[in-house]
Amino acid sequence: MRALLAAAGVVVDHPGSPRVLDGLDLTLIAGRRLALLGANGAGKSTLLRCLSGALRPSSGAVLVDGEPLRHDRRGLARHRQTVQLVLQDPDDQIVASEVRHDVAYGPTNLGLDAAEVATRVDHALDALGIADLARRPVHHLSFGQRKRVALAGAVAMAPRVLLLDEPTAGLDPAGTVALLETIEVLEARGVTVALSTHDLDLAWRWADEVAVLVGGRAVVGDPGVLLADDDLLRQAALASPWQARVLRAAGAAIPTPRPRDAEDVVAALGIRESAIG
Amino acid sequence: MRALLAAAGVVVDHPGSPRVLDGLDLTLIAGRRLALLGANGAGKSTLLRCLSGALRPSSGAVLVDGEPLRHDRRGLARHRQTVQLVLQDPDDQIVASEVRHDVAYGPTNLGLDAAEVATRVDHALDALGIADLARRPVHHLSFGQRKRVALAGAVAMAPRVLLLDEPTAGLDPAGTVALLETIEVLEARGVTVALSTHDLDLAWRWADEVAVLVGGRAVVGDPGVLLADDDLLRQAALASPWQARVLRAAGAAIPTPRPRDAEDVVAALGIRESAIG
Amino acid sequence: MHIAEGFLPPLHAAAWTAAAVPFVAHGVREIKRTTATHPESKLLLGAVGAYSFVLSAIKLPSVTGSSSHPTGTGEGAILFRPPVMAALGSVVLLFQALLLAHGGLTTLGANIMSMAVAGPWAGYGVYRLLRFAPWSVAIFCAVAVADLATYVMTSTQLALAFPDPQGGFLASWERFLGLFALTQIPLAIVEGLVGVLLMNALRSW
Amino acid sequence: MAGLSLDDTAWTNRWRHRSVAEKSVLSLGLLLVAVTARTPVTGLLVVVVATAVACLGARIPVGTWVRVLLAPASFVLLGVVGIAVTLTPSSTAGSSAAEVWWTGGPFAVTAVSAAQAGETAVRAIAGASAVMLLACTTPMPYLLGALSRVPGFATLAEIGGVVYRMLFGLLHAQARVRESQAARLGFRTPSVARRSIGLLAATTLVRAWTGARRLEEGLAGRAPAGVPFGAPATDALRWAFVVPAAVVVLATGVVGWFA
Repeated sequence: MRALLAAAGVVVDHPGSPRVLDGLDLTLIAGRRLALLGANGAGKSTLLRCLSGALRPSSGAVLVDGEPLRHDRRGLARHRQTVQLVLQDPDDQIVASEVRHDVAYGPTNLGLDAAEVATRVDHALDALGIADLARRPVHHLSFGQRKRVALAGAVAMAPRVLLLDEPTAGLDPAGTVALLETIEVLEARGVTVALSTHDLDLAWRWADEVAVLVGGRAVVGDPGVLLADDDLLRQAALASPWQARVLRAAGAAIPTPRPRDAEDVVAALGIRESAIG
Repeated sequence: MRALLAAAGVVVDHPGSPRVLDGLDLTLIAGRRLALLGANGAGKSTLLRCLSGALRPSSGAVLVDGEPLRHDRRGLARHRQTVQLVLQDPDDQIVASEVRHDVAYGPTNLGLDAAEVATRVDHALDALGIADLARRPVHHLSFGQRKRVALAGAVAMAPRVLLLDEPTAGLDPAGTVALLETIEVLEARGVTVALSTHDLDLAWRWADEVAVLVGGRAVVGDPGVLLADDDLLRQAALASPWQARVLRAAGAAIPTPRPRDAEDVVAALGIRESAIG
Repeated sequence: MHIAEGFLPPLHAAAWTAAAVPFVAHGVREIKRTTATHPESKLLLGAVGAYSFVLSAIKLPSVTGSSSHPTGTGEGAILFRPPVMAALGSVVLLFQALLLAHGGLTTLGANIMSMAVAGPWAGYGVYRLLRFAPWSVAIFCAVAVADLATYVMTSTQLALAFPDPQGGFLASWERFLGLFALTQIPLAIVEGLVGVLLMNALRSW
Repeated sequence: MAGLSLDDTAWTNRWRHRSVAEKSVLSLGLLLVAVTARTPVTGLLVVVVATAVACLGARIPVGTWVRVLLAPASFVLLGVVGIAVTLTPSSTAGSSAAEVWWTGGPFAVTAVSAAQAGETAVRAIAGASAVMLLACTTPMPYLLGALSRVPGFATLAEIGGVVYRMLFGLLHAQARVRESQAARLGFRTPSVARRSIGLLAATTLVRAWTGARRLEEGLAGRAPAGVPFGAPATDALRWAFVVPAAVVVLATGVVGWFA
């Protein structure tokens, strides 16, 4: 249980409006999947921007390996080789007009030599399964393809932590499946992944741990517990995922490990085919 | 069963790429909810733009009350008062900087007098539940609020058909619920609503009829049938909704009417609390 | 550099406003002609105006460490031709005066003359003159010259308004030019380099 | 979305819905007084009147108003240095030493140049406060709406409306792109930063362009291409406001000019 990245008492104020984050604590453990949940405007993106170093909290600290992040040139430069954030809209992140040039942007800025940059780009494109797009102009790509290019650009920075803001928003079911496979590839390479999402079903199936944002703070815990906690979800303006709803409707408790797909749910209900009339 | 709006053999070609729509037939019946399903790039938005008159098909026709739409100034002007399309990104559709002024844009250009325009605007804002935003500048609003403004702009045209392109994309669960309530209000006023979506769960719960886009054509039918048809869904790069998956896993048939929420599913499984160990 | 509200004596302000009118009117006529045949170009022109405003909010990393903003006049003139820039530029300058408190209404005419007329025409002229030179060289020179021309114009306006009690207009002009040259020559070079990168990037989109 | 504080004030103050003409009488009248003033007293009087009207009439918070004025004021003070500092008068010119306040090499500050600088500073700050009165109380679309009713300005005003509509989205997008460039160390060295700025400027232009194209398609379903986008209407002009406003302006002028 190694605390890789943490927020400690993070406060974000915008003058004249209510506090977005109000003393938020959160810890990312190496190798553990964290899903960040919350309604629109609950502060998910703000938190991710704080963790990535893009936004400096009004007070509180971001810790990397237990050390507070210093928001000076050196501190941020080091932080960005540890943590990379992938935004919801890939167009906010793609700066070059050709795929491989965009993916090479970060490594080039690191001052790596051309051969090393090329290797990083190839590895990143491979991990995302888009090696065939390398020489394509970005504006000819579909939304899903552009999302992968943005992700490749972050992966090419070789971070230890990848933060994904609403990575499945706008993707079709096949795109979501492909994204989850990509995350597994990255995890196998030692990257720790955290994501924010509206999709409670995704959080239930994917996460080891969920953080529900309510009133500027995070309630952190096991998905099987928190996502069945109606009081918490009502406060957060969320709803429980279908797995929890079905078990509840049948009056069944949520077993451990929690049932993730339809087969598991049916098994948890203790139904055999013969039992049905 | 009145055919309100239809696509007859609609073909859309972009030179140099495969046909987006390839002889597509589809009929919207007055008062029936249609959900348009398909993977990214399957042609959902293209079809909606054809139906709204914004895009002229390479061949085939769009029929309104059985009459083919003529793409001249007069024909389009009439069509706009029958069919309105709301795009996925509200910023592609909002032209004025103040909410009430934007909603008034369409009615004003219909040549209505100022009093009639004001009435239309008030009604539309009411239907969307955003009367309190009337005098707010658009750039102060959240994404969900801007979505409602775009929708109000379409509603103010008093169309008989509303086409919604991915209306729940980017909305949180509460936003989705509010949208569905709004749709009911509009239906009660006699508007026929069709929407495109990636969200199979939404299609299963909401639609009277689904159209699955595969290979540039539409397979149209009952949600309970089509969304449990694995062959079709595989071809369309979609997956069945959880309700169908749970029933399948339990070896149960899908009853008519299909079970929409967790309680219905549990009832369809024939479980009583006592049955669980 | 925008001349602030009220900075110029009233007669100067009025004279520069009068001088700007024909240029802006020319631009407006050009725009009206375009929008009459292509109504959708209103949106495109609006987008370009918004872009110019936003561009002037980009902080340019300068050689000296202090930051400054690109004028964008050269790039605009190459892309959209000077008359259109005169009209669009005056809209953008009005926006800057009222949304950023940058520039002013009485000095709008003077600022239009330097930023929406002198800069674009000088840059466009250089670009046309160098059309047989390598493309990047032409862009660099056009953007840098546009930038410098803007500042020469501003210096002239200030020197005319505030002649040196001893040396008169010329002494004052030299002084204002010298004052700006310190910061503006390096900045013009930076903007020229960025301009080449921008136009190259645009060509590849 | 990204905001501009002046713009936010314009949308939220108590005078937002007042007729643009009403507020123009006051603001532009004071501006006229400010720039034609012959003594600094007039200028100071304009600042006081504009401040009183903004804070007491339009109920703009004093802190906001001071911040609004601070930007142009600091700009002006920096600018007048170039006027105050002049060439050292040669002894043959016959200036007495008393008129030279400070010398440094070829440069000097003389009584004449300092007076000119002071006069300019007061005029500029007074002018700025008069214009900010309009800028703080009137959202840009309302101003453009008024402008569109002036013959010859309709097209420019309409394009201005589109500029305004697209401005905030573009500012937001640009801030986001810059942030993600920084995340990939795009501003590590000056040469890297220059390249990043070039790319940023290019992507922003592409965004503006595609935004315009998409808006064109989106609006096609709402009205025929080319119809005017229209302008928001403000309240009708009220003489109950215009007359006192004119009186305040005239009084400021009269007191300033003849006092």
